[in-house]
Amino acid sequence: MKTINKDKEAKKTAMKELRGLRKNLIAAASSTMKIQKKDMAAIKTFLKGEAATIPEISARIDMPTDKTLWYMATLKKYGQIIEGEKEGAFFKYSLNEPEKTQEKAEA
Amino acid sequence: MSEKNQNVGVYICYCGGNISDHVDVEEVRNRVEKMPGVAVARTEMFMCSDPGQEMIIEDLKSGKIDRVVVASCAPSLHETTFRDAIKRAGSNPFIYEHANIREQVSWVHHGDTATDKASVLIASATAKAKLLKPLEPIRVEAKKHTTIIGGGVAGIKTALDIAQKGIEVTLIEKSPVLGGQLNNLDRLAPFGEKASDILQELLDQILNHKGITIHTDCKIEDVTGYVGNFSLDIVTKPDNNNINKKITIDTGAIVMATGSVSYIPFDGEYGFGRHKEVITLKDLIHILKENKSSGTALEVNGKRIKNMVMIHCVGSRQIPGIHHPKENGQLNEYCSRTCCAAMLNASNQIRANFPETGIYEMYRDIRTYGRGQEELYNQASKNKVVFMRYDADAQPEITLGSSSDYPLLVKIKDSLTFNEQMEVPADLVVLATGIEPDDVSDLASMMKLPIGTDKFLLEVHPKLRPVEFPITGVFLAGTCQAPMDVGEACNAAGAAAVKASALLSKGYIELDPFVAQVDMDKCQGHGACVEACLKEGALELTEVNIEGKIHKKARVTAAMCLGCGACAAVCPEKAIDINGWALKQYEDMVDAIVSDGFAA
Amino acid sequence: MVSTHIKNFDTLVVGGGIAGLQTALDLGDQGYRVAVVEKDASIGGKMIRLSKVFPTLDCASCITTPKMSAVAHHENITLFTYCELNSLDHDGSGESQGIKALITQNPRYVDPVKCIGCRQCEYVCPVHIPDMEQGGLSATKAISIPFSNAIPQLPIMDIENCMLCGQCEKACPTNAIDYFQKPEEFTITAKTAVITTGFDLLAVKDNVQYGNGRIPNVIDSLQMERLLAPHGPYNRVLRPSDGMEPDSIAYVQCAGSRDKSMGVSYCSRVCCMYAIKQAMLLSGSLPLADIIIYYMDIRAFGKGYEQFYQNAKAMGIEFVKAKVARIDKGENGSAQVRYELQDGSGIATTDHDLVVLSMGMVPGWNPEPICPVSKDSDQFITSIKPKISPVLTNMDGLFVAGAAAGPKDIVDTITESGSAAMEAAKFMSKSLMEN
Amino acid sequence: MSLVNLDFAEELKEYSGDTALECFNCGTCAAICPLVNDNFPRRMIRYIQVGAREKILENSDELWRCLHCGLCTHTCPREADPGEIILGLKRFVLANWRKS
Amino acid sequence: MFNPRDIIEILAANVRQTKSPFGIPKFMVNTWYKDHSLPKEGEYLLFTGLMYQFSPFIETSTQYLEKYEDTKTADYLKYAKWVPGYISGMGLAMMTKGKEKRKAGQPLKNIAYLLQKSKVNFGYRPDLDNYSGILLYDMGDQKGFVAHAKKVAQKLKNAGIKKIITTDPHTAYALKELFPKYTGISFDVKPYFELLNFEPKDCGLEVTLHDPCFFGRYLKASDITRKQLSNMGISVTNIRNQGEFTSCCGGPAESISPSLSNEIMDKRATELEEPGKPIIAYCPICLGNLKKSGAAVEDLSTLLARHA
Repeated sequence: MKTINKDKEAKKTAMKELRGLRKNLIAAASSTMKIQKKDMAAIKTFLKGEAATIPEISARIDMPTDKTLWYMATLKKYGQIIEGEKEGAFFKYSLNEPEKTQEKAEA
Repeated sequence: MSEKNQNVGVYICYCGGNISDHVDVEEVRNRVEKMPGVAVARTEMFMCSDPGQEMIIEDLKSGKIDRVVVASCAPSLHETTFRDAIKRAGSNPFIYEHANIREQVSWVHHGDTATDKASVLIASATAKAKLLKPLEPIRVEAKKHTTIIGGGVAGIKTALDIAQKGIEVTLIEKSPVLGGQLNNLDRLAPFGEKASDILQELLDQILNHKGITIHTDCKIEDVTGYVGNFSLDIVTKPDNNNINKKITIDTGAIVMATGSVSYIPFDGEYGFGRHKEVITLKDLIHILKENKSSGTALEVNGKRIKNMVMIHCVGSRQIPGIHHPKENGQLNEYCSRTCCAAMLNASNQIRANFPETGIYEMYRDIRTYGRGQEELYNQASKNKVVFMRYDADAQPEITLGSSSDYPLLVKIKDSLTFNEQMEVPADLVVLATGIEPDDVSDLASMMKLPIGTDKFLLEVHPKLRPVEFPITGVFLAGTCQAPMDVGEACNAAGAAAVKASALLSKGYIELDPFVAQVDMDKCQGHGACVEACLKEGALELTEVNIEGKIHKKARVTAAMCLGCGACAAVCPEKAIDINGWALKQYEDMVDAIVSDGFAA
Repeated sequence: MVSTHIKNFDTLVVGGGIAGLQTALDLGDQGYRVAVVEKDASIGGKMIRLSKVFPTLDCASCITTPKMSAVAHHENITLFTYCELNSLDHDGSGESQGIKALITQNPRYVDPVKCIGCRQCEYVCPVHIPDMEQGGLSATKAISIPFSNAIPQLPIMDIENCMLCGQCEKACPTNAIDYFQKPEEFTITAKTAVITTGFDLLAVKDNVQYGNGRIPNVIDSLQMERLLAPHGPYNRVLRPSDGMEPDSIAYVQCAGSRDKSMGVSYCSRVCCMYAIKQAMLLSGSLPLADIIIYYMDIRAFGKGYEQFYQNAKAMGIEFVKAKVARIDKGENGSAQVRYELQDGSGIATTDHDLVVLSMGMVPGWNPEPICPVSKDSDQFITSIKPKISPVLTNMDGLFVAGAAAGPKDIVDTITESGSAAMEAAKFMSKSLMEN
Repeated sequence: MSLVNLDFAEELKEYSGDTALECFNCGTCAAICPLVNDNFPRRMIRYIQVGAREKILENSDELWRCLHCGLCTHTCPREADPGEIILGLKRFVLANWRKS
Repeated sequence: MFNPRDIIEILAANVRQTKSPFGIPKFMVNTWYKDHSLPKEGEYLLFTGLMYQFSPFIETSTQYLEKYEDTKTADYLKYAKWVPGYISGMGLAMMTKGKEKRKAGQPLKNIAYLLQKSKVNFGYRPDLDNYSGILLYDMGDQKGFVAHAKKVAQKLKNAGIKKIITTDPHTAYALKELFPKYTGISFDVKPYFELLNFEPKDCGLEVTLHDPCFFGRYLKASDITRKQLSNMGISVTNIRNQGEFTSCCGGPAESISPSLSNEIMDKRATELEEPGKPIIAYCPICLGNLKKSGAAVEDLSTLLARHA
């Protein structure tokens, strides 16, 4: 038991060291992640009400269309969004409800 | 054959949309799951990928299943892939059945029809799979010897490669000399090596190689046997005593390297045969090779050439409705690949050595695709060759010129000059005649080799098996397959050689065991099967001593059996059947297809 | 870190694309022991990233995955993926003129033995990064398996974008995550080596005339392959700026080929055919779209290629003989191509929803200063006998195949790989006889 | 119908560099030209290639719309130097005028 | 469009008679140096080629020509060459406002100041500073150009000049590339901005730089200007057509077709205005022409002199 604890301690210290070494990278990744989380949440919140096209979503949540599409492709890949009917030259997207687990992702 | 219910695993492939765009794969899976005997039914984006194969292996290992059906593309593509996977799971590879739901379903049907047909095909495959039994491949001894048919550059190179691997080689050439088309060439595009030097280097090697036997001036009379044990009867031309020598060659593998010939324009094509000033590229290369010109202009038949016109794509890239087919109806729709570089190469030689000879090249597309070839085109421009471009439906016209200086006038609607009609006075017109395969239809039918619509020999698949025929043990290399330049033909030769070497290196070959098998108890020795057999030597009646009595019984030579089933069809006792394709299996398959349950 | 770890083989194949796989198979089938060293995390090279391939329109995966799988399971072949080749030269030590290569195994931060490829780490990872396997058009995670049919099925952790949050470690059912993994060096010795390092495309961002990659909806041909591929970023063809289904798609040929001012002076050999192929696939998935190919010469020279080209014309794909001089940003996300009307009627500017640049091919690997093998002025590896054996290099026992020796299509690459395997085998049986 | 004439390129040598025949008529120069929205300068270069001397003289005014900004030469895939060719044609035409 | 033949013959006659394409005598044009005490001798000779000095006259003549383009009057132009250059040129000179003339000299004063501040050892000799003849070359009057260039080069050579500083791209190109080729006389030619040498600084400015064709493309000097600017903490916006891919301002077309010139100028001005930053030119023709479009543009030397 004691050795396990000792290993755990050693690992903890090592992780701390590693975090120190990669401080800048971690900070950058964290802020990227936070923005992504917020952006994707905005898309998903909007889609709770209705299915919509990329330009519609973009206009509503004030995000460039290319960025919206990038998120949409990603959310779709990980099974959180599904593609619906086409409206004009654009496809409508809606939430995958009930949100299936990611096992389905990218079959 | 045991009738006990087997546990079949069915694996259905999306083929990345190739199948799933038209077949509702998940619906098929739901239906399959309910079929009798099916233990598991699974789907995967690419069943042939590693995760797909792993799925099958796991199910086999865990004992969930003992028969496998994969529903995907044509079995010609991936049957071996899945058999190998089953082998890796420690099972017998012949407990496997394939349902083709791509070529036979998704590529030709849409919507519900497609989903229904896929279900039916899988039901039928499952019915068959239940009756599959483990089989052992047929092992035949293979003669460590290869026969190359054709002594051009591809044939010589194949022979050398195989011989240098320690396998004996016989090279057969119908003409009196080796070298094929290389004998007709001079400086080779794009780097300018002399064809004769290349040939000499190859000949030096091949003539000194102890493992290579060469027969020139001979004809192939017959080809028999099967992979590892082919037999070729050849006859040499009459010798001084007017005697034809007959030779039989026993060989393990055969490489077709029968090469190509130059297209001969029909009478009047671009004035060919009507005006002596119209010649072919082959003629021009011959003139350059002889090099009888002195001074600053190219001389042809003692005449100084001032303006020569070179016309590309003669006998190549022909279009139905625009070009005239040959007498046999053949239209060469393919690109001959080598002529652009060869023309530019000749132009550069002429412009460099004979600056007084002006050159006009009339082309459709300049196809200098290969390494060093675009530079050849660039160089031709630097050498002041004038290029003019015509459309396929507005070919240049050759007419008589009005001056004695220029006996011909070539008219062209030149798309580079804004589609204006242009006239070029010429005292020589050179036609870039393309490549046609040498006619080997007799050999091909003797050996049952496929020929494509372009009349070239046809490989199994350009990427999966580019140098192989469907007949195991027969390969192809060089321009009998498609137009190629010397380097490409040598690469093809290497590729064919590596396949032949791998095949023969073990000394034996394993063949699929889908051959006729006789039930000795049932066989009454009628001999109907022997009569029906399509492959001479595959079936015979032998006398068997059973408990002191001599009985006639049919015997199968497995290595020769085609597995065609002609014998099974005629046996009154149903004493002969095909392994893996038994009559009962057919019956069950038909039952599965006609039963209503499996389609929606 | 110097390692004395030495692995011995008959042949070292550098590059695990289609050329390397075919070479390895052709050698392995003859009983030679082969090592395949690949810089990427998966074997399969460019081909596994393609949609369908000309002229048969087989899906690229259908041809590549079985070869990948065959290599991975071959008893005579060993794979080393995600590896850096540090040096490759004759082995000076001893009598033999064998090959010696120093290699670094890059850390995946995942234990390859423990990992079962379940992708739980990828699902829980909170950081999204542009998925370069998808031309950057969609995202993957900071730890992920490169693509669905990758071999091996091992994830890679991108430490540049990792927050060290520990979620993947928690999710991993087999304790395979190892944040402390270090690069490992090892040595491979072999009798022969085959260079099959393939090609790269010139970068759109370096092309001023076509907008330095800053004009929306101007993409390169490999990105279009992804849009058309079954696992593509959108699972259909949409234009990247706003997800519109394009109505008008243009191909710009010789974008950086046959043009020293823009890239390279040679012909990249495959662009005509893949543009025609993509155009055909597009007209299948977008039957109403206008598809135009701007070209200088159509180079459909291979077996069945010319017929393929004529079929495309018959299908209504438009071929315009012109070299696009420049591309500008048009209205509403369109890209505007400018070219000369060669019939003499002036200059045209045409708007397209999506423009695909058939970028030129350049070598995927520079031997300098890793290996003393020569390159030509075109920067591809020199073939010393382009007629009798195009796979021979100026280094004894070292051969080359595929696009490493100049742009080449898959058919020609596979044939050449067989030829390289043959030369390597001959070289080994020769030295066997001499010894 | 016009008859091609190789001698014209020779005649021009006196006035300009000798690169007109290196052009492979891709049309980049015409389409990149910021000054003239026409088939210029390729039209002129092609006329040199096929020796259409009279056509050049007929359309000679067009030459002076070129300001030698050099963009065509800079982007020419063949390094045929269209800018210099046009300059040479200006010299040729001017010499012709002055002769007349 | 005017008949090029007429224009060329006028220019050629002017250069022959007055050494100036516009027929304006040098003493009326080259006045900028008079308020300064510039050394006459130095390692380098400052050689303006009179291009900055000519620019206001070009503008006046263009306004004049613009009125007549594509009118019947345009045809009378062919008679203009029979009018002695001095007379027509003086007329042009008189029509041009004195204020404009003084303004045109300002960049040169700035350049002299910048060079002095950079401690460049140079001299200025008005007697050696002549028009390079470049316009004749561009127009295809090879003979006229060579005859003129030979005189100019010979004079410099006779004065023992080896190193030259130029102020504009056209003169730089003529001296650097054309003189050696056509007169057989070579000099070590440097544009002034290559020789500047200031302490690094942070002005915190951003500008849009219009590279002239001859500096950007022919002489590949656009990196040097960027380096100088970055040294002063002035960043340059990235526009589509810059450096070797710069786009013509339309200036040189003025004499043949003012309307064409205007069209090109407007297109370029729009491009330059897009980033919304101050526009900097470094060629008198570009400067004059872009100003005409109404764009807020100033000369590189002015910007540098303000911040150096």
